[in-house]
Amino acid sequence: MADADQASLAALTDWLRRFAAAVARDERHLTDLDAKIGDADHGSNLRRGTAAVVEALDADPPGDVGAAFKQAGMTLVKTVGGASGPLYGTFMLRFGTTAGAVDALDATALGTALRAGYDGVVARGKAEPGDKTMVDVLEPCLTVFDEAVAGGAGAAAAARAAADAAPERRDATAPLLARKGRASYLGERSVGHVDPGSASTTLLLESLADALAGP
Amino acid sequence: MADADQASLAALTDWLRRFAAAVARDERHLTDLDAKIGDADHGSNLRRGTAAVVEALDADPPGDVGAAFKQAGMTLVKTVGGASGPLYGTFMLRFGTTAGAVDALDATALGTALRAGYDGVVARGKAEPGDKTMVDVLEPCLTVFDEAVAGGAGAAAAARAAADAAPERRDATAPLLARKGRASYLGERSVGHVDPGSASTTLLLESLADALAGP
Amino acid sequence: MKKLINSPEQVVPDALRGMAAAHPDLRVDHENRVVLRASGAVEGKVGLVSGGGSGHEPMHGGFVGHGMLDAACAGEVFTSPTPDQMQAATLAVSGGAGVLHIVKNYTGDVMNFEMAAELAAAEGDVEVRSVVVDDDVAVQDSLYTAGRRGVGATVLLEKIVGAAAEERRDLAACEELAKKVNGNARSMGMALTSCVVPAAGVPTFELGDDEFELGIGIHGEPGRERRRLGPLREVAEQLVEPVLQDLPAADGAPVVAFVNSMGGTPLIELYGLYAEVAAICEKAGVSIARSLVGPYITSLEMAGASVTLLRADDDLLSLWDAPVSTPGLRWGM
Amino acid sequence: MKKLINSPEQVVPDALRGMAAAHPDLRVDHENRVVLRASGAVEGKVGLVSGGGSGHEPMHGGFVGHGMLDAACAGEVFTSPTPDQMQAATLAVSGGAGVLHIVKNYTGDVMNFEMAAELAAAEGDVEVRSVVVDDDVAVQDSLYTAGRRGVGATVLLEKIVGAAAEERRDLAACEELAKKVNGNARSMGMALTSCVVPAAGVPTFELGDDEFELGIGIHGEPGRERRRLGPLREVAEQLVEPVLQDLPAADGAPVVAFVNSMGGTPLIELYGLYAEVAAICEKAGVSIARSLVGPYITSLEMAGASVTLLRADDDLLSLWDAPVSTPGLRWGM
Ligand SMILES: Nc1ncnc2c1ncn2[C@@H]1O[C@H](COP(=O)(O)OP(=O)(O)O)[C@@H](O)[C@H]1O
Ligand SMILES: Nc1ncnc2c1ncn2[C@@H]1O[C@H](COP(=O)(O)OP(=O)(O)O)[C@@H](O)[C@H]1O
Ligand SMILES: [Mg+2]
Ligand SMILES: [Mg+2]
Ligand SMILES: [Mg+2]
Ligand SMILES: [Mg+2]
Repeated sequence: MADADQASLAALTDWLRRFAAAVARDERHLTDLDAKIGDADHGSNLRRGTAAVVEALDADPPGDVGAAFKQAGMTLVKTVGGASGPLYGTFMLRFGTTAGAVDALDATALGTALRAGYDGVVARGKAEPGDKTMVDVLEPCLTVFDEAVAGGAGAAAAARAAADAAPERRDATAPLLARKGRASYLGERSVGHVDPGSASTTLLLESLADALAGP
Repeated sequence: MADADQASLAALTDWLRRFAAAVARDERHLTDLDAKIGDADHGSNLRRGTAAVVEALDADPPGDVGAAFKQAGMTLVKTVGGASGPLYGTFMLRFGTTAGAVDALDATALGTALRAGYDGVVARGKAEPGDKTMVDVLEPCLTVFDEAVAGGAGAAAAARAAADAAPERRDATAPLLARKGRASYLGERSVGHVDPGSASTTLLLESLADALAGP
Repeated sequence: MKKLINSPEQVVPDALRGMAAAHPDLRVDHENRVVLRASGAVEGKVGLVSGGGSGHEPMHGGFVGHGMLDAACAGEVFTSPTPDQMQAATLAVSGGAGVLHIVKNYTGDVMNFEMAAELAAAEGDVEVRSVVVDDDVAVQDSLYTAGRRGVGATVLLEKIVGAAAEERRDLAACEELAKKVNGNARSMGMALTSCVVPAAGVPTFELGDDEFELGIGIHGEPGRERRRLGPLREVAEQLVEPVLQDLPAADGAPVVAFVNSMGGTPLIELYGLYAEVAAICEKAGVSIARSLVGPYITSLEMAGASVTLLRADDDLLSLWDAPVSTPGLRWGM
Repeated sequence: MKKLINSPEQVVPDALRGMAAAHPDLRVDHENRVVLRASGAVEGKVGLVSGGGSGHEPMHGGFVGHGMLDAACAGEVFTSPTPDQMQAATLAVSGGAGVLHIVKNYTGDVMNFEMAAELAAAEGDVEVRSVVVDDDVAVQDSLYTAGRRGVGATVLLEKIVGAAAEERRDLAACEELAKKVNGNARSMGMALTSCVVPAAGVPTFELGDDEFELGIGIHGEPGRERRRLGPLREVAEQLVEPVLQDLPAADGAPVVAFVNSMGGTPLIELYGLYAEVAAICEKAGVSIARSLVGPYITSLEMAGASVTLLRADDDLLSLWDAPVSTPGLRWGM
């Protein structure tokens, strides 16, 4: 399905499925991270939501990229709850709205849609880089994506570059003092633990790279 | 103070003090026994009550045996609660009433007072030997006492004989199925544990023997 | 042991201080450890006195007030109060129409209340009757034991007889009614964890991670048997089946269903249990006319629950519905 | 993990089934997981909608009824409900006078309620206002965090604003009043144990035998710091002092004192804590006009407690005293 320069509808819905699979695999780990500095539900929240996304894809296969991600976004908003529900939901909704009723995105369009999703997360959650949230992974990795595209990379290569940058940014949240979300209540005690949302966002970017790399 | 044939008021109040000391020493053990087949309070119940008995002796030294044991009995009734409060309280009250306003008891009178106390326990609690209660120690040991007196023993020797018989009777409650008190609710599961009241009654008889044996 | 206490000895007096401070409608006789209505004895009304070991809160002190008890005697944790406390309570609530002692069937409680009644009879001023509550179906061979324990039915009985006394039914009627409630109620309890008696400082028993105790009382004691813990609907059946089997049949008369937390089981689980209980009753053709869900007769912080069913008639139901105003149970006023 | 549940996924729907079965005055929209008054929207009355993660029972579902909430949305355990649930609740309770959303200040709750308000605005039919509760003084540097958490004040606010809505105060007045209650209330909480989130299956944190967490919220999360556990009177000071320090002064105005169990702490300990709190307040010259003692805003089976003080005036007190009839809070009717 995958083509180095394009992200097809099939590849992009495969992204959603792979993300769901990765979350299901790492559910306990995500929840354990959240137990340390939050309320021990990030894994189960996202698993419930991404499973519902896959269910919706199966029940009602979307005809274009915009429809696929609006469906996924609404599903996440309606099934996840907590902080990550509106954030991931808004990401997907904005991604879908920006992508529009197309059946593929080239690298530039994909970058624009991702950036729109990111802007939605920031508009909704008002976090800045350094606040110890998923923004700490999304922001720099999308910059890596954009730079790769500017350097001539196709969608798959740019996504891989972004995904490769993610684990380091995720781990870099550990020394930070949380200033957003539940972890901020812990003050100094939030230091030394990886932010759970950074971990799930890393899965999101890795799933995208894997989906675009093809089977 | 002790005379082989007589139990003086001083020796008998010393009995009460020694019993209090023995209960304080073994409080945890009595409570642990009660945790197994009851509600984990026999040690603290009796310690609270016997400490109050000693306090009353100090605050208001009784002038005769009857007064001493009526005071002790009322104090136990008012401070112990639970099953053991009315039982030990009744034992002491009947003992005091039967002893009367005297300043010493000879072996026979002591035996009669003890027997009256025992009858009070049975009247109040309606337990029979074999029900796995303090009656399983009191009944046979008072018989040993009476037999010793019939055989010519003085108060001290008879008390010692009764005390020596107690541990075996206490331990013999272990294989029994409880039919009275909280332990009876456990049915078969009461088997294999020593009855806590039998253990405290053993302390009662040992304290009597020690008090009459003198310092 | 981790508890919010000053010391094991102060647990009961501290709690009584707190009750007195929090509830202006109550008065606490600290010397005798008796919780009373601040308004005093009610002339011409039967006085209702209950009591028992502490650690079962809100029972009994939290059930003192209009439409329920007149006084509650607080013993040490899980230890029956003493006759002098009960006698003080009896005299304090006597309004000339006699006093009913509500006694849960435990050897200690029964003996102490007996001695209190003897004291009252000796003084001769107050007519005292007693009713002994023994609704626990876990104790099967009750002929050969101290008999069935008094558990959940106590709460229902105190509410219903409290309403009857409030409408000035006489001592004999209140006693009769109390026996009727007791005779028509059955309970069964279970524990997921032990509790820690403050003076003991360690759990009364230990349970494996997949076990529960079936057939417990309310004193943190182990139950009749240890079972493997299954899903809630299985636990619900293990509680309700023996209750239904032993419940007096009364063609089609509805029940009051009382699902009680032993203390540590949170409301979210308790409502789940109530859903299962309601489903089992429906299947068995038993209609639930009234319900009560919450921690009302507890064993300190023990996790677990009990189910009580009371076969009710119109009189019991209208007494149940009558206004009550206590810290633990309140409606209609 | 030992819980009375069928499965982690069924905890919330099972509890909602139980609530529906136990409380004929309530109606449960199972699809949207919304608890509603059975009597429906009240014409001309401001509708009060709250909600949040489950596991805090009786809050919020147990506070639906006359004189308090019109609807409560139940999320998964400790997880904010979703905008569609809130939107369904908003539409269901709208009686033409607008709807007030009562939101506890957690990122998730705030964002989800924001999206719900956006949905309502888009539909254009119902005027929605929101008040965000943030009374937790444990979060000190709140400028650099998600802000103070909403804890105990939520219960007091829902009662007081519920009474105001019941007497037909308008949306602006209800919003104003809600802000006033929030502005005048401060809380501090502590935990002796963690709780176990059903889906996680293990305790969220572990505490030593002589430690407690000071400055916790209501989601089983660790607190601001770990301290050595002393006697109750020390714990009480650690809770009350920061509350008093931050409480708006109002020369001589009394307070409503709310001593809350996190779930696992039994009433006998809670009354002991109340006694200490009352003593500290008296010493500080703060007079307590009303009090509430019990498990009202909980964290599953967590052992621990919180103290909330609300500086009150005559209006707040008379609204507090007004009749309320919900499963969790009831008086005057
Ligand atoms: N304001 C915010 N902006 C961006 N991300 C946030 C914000 N608040 C929280 N998050 C992310 O959400 C994650 C927690 O999600 P989750 O546990 O599902 O929700 P909750 O915190 O409500 O329990 C955090 O690890 C963090 O990455
Ligand atoms: N009916 C009875 N007759 C004689 N002794 C009894 C009876 N019931 C209980 N006991 C004794 O009382 C002891 C328990 O005392 P205690 O633990 O202080 O009271 P409770 O059982 O009320 O907690 C038992 O071990 C038993 O020896
Ligand atoms: Mg979380
Ligand atoms: Mg005992
Ligand atoms: Mg006891
Ligand atoms: Mg959460």
